[in-house]
Amino acid sequence: MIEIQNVRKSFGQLEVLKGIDLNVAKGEVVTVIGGSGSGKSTLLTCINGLEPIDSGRIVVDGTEVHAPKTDVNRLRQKIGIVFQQWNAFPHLTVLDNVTLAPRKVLGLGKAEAEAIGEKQLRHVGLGDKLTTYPSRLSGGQQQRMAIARALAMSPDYMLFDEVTSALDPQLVGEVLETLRMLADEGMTMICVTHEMSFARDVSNRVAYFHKGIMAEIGPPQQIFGDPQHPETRQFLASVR
Amino acid sequence: MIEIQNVRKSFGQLEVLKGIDLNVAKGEVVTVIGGSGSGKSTLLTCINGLEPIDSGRIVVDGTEVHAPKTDVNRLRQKIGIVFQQWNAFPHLTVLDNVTLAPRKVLGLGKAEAEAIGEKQLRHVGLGDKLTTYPSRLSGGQQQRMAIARALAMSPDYMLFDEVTSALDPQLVGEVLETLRMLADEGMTMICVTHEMSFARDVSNRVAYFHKGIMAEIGPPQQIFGDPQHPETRQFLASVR
Amino acid sequence: DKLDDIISSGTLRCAVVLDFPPMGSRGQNNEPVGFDVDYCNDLAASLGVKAEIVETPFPERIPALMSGRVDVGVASTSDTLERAKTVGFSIPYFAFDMAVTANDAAGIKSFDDMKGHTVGATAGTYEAIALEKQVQAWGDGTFRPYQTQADVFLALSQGQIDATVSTSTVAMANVKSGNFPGISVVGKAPFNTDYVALFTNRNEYGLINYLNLFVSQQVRTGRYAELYEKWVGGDVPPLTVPNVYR
Amino acid sequence: MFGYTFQWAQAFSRLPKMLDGALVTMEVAVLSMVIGIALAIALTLMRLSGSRALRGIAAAWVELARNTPALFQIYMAHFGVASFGIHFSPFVSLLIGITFNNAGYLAENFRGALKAIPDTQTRAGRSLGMTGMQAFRHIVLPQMLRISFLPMTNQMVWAVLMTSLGVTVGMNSDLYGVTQDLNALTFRTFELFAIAAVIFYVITKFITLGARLMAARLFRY
Amino acid sequence: MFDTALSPADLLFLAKGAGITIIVTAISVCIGTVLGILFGVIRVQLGPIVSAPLTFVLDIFRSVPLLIQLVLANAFFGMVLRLHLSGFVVACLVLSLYTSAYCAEIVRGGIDAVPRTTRRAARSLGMTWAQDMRHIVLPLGTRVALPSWLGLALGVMKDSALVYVVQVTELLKSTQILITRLQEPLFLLMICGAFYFLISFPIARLGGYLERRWSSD
Ligand SMILES: Nc1ncnc2c1ncn2[C@@H]1O[C@H](COP(=O)(O)OP(=O)(O)OP(=O)(O)O)[C@@H](O)[C@H]1O
Ligand SMILES: Nc1ncnc2c1ncn2[C@@H]1O[C@H](COP(=O)(O)OP(=O)(O)OP(=O)(O)O)[C@@H](O)[C@H]1O
Ligand SMILES: [Mg+2]
Ligand SMILES: [Mg+2]
Repeated sequence: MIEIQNVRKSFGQLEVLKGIDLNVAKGEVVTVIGGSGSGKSTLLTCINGLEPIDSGRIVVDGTEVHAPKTDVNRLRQKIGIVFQQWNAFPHLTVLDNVTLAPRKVLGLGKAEAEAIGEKQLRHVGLGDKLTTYPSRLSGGQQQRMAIARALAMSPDYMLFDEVTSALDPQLVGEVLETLRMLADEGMTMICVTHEMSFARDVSNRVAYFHKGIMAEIGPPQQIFGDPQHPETRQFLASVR
Repeated sequence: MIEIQNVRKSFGQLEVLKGIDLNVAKGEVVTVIGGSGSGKSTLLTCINGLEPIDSGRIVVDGTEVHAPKTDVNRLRQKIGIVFQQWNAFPHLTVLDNVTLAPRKVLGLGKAEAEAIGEKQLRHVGLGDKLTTYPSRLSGGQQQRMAIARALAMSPDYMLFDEVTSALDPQLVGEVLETLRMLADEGMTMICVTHEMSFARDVSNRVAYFHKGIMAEIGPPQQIFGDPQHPETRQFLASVR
Repeated sequence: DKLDDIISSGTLRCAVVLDFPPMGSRGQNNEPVGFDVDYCNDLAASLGVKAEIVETPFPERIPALMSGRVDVGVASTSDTLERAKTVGFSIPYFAFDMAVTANDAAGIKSFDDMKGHTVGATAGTYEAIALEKQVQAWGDGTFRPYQTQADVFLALSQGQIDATVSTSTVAMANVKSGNFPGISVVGKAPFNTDYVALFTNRNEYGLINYLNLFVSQQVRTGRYAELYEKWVGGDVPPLTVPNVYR
Repeated sequence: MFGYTFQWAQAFSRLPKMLDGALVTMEVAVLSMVIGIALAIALTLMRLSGSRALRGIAAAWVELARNTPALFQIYMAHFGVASFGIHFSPFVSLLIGITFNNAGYLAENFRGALKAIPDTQTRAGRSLGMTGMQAFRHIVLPQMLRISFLPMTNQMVWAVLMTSLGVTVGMNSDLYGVTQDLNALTFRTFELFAIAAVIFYVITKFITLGARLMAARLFRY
Repeated sequence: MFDTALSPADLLFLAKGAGITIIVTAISVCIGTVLGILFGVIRVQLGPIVSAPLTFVLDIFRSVPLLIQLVLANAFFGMVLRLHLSGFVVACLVLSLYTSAYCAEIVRGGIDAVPRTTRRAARSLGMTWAQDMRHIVLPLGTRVALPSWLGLALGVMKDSALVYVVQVTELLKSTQILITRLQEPLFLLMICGAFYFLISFPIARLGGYLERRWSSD
């Protein structure tokens, strides 16, 4: 379970998160929507400890992420994250991209790591690309590889940050399909996305961020059907 | 008057112009259309002697372009050309871009060259950008600057090579407007373009190029209304 | 020929090695001084011309002559047969005995004690070639050639090498100079006497002839002994080789 | 026109000795590169580190290596540090001098290469649970070495050429040293050094060719 | 340890050595740059195949130790051709060619960095090849080439330490001469290093600055 309690965060003068509260239960899929610069990405990078926070706390399965004694490297093993830009490691084959962390972080043997890697790549539909280098993959394939790479660490949680927004339109579908599959398998997920139909169909709850505040949160039917805040209404009108 | 007689030209094995015949009279506007790789750009660069030809001849105002004794630098002064890519000189201001050739090639004084440059820049609507550097201009403005730069040499002929095709759609209009204005002023022009409405409205004749051959030439009404060649028909159908 | 050229040009250019005291070195104002410098000046005076000292490191003496940068070498050059294939030598104008100089800390008392130690000498010199052969013959120890005599004694006083073989005059001069604390001359090296000669181009017989006579005159007039006393001191070594002509 | 009789046969008879010297030259160059790369990586890390002292040491190293002659560095390694009673053999002095130089130049190159690797690469590694060091070692470093491959090849060529400076610290087993010794014996300066020049040329060509083949094998992405 | 016998006259002697270093460098860089521009332009103009012999010769200067180049040139001019050249002239000659070999590469890179289309535009306006070179290629190429050129100039300055083999008493050789007399190697070497550093560092910094400034636009 991910518990976010009154989290505040500034970059210099700019307050990006102004007291966020959010609990995500096991097996839940929460979608985060909101305008550019509203702090969605920042929240995700705070959850896995890539960014420090100024006040409040984030607790993942009972471990406080930003406590000084917390082993963040350990913690991150159970929180997978995939970013908007495909962050393939260009110098490694697809399979090596996926097996690097299991081998170096979990200390698995080569054979074992490769078995896991192959399984995950097959899972996201890249079973035939194992020895290819990422530069030969399309953007959508690179994103699916990034997902497989995160899954290979057997995380309990997955965070997705606009994983489709840098893709050509015809490649978006295959990546969303993969996310949908993960959700169906019961993965606990927080997805930042601009794909409203995905938010509507897949998520248990949708959160709307506005200028560092979580303005509204609720089941998709409510957010899309009957938004309470004027900003939410405006935002939804603009993206449709 | 530009006279093109049975011009052939190959790049290595590839024959790009397979015997082109075309006369362009003073004050005429000829538009050249045709598929990619059909040799349109090559023909223009042959007309002002940037590329040698293999056989045939091109005569401009009685001077044979490719004759060994012809002073091509002299000849090019009366044939302005503007290319698809904006070829601004990035290290010079807009005004200096335009006055460089008049000063160095025609030997004009600074004041005189600047008077001409200013007039031409005003003409294309850049009167307020004289001291700006090209990197600060939009693509459309850069193209208009390139046109002013060519006009500053007081050419008798202007060749335009798809001057709008690298531009964002909203910038195309301003450049076409400039071309239209030039045509109205009686400039002799050969325009390679993909803008069919421009070809239809402005040109006296339209030439259709197909794989190095000038398949068809005639007034726009005929070419667009009643194309003779099956390829012309096909091409026009595809671009519409 | 060259002899005429020198006289008509008014200048005699001598190649001299300037880090080879007392034969050649630099004085307080970094100006050239030494036996070879005086010898060159004498030669110029006898020709009635001005002397110009051109500093040349050991390995560069012959190239300097061949390239016409100097007219004559007054540079403590051993008159080996191998070299005589390339340049023309006069009769010997000086003779060196070889001495062993050691760092006091190394415990070397004689030539044979050098076995197994790191020793060095000036690259390209007679003694360097002989010493390297000897080290190879011993099959123990290391030989290091340095570019200049100065580097050899610097390395010796720093303890980088334990001993060196050099001409006894150089050894005495360096030890006496006080620049190098902790080194002393410990004995003679059993190498043949190193006769050194003036040299010039191989085919300049007129000049070589003149040089031969000049060397002889220096001895006859007592100038040789005078210079020897001034720069070296002690018994003047004979310049004749016993039992042969010349 | 030449007032000089070439005696190539005499010079060529010494070729085996010179080839032995070439081996020593290669040995010094290769060692100085291997150690130099390792040091350059360490310097790069030091320059990225939070410690002011470490950054200062690394910066001083890089600036000294780049702003003084290699010959000076080698001479310093032999005669300079000996003033502290530290003695290195000519081989080691030469190796230290060239390695110091290599490390300085390579560290500067690595810094440039690092700029070309986006931050997001490290971030991606860290979010998989890697430590900062692991992310550097497995993700940043290989990419950095690839970007710096051409400059490293050039540095290797320079390292080979720099071995010729060993003579100033009493080195006589490398190609230049051997050639100089032979010259002292025979005075056939032109012939001997011309042969040495050809050997050096061939070595550098082998290096550039080898590097190209290696790059093709190593960097298939 | 810094209680030294170094006299003002000796410092002057060192400064004179530094002066020689600078003069040799300046002459070589000037001549080398002119030649380098010439060679670079020839290589671009003639294409890789026709200019292959030139490329090969220039490559030799970058593949053979400078020390050997100096010794060989000295032996060649003197022993073989029997030209009466001073060491200073030989040093400048070799260093000039050495510089030109590297400079040609830099010039080539600078010219290649100017887009073909921009040069085409200049020629279409009736500019001659020379005018195109002067007004378009030179200013644009210089931005790319100048930082590397500064680096080259500094490299030559440092490499000029090797001209001692042809009896030119430059900075490092002057230091060695003083070491012979004063026997304070570390102290003297440090002064020598400081001289080099003082000449080199500001120019190196300038190069870095220009590179940063010009690569941003
Ligand atoms: N490392 C940083 N340093 C300074 N400012 C930052 C940093 N990262 C983000 N910001 C700023 O914080 C604000 C919130 O950024 P964030 O990336 O969280 O927004 P977002 O909701 O993800 O927007 P988008 O939809 O554009 O991705 C923005 O104004 C951004 O410029
Ligand atoms: N410098 C060159 N060297 C070799 N081939 C060339 C060169 N310039 C053009 N070509 C080839 O000549 C053919 C005709 O090119 P050209 O640019 O004239 O076509 P185009 O009709 O202008 O096409 P587009 O509409 O794409 O601009 C093409 O196949 C092209 O690849
Ligand atoms: Mg974001
Ligand atoms: Mg075209």
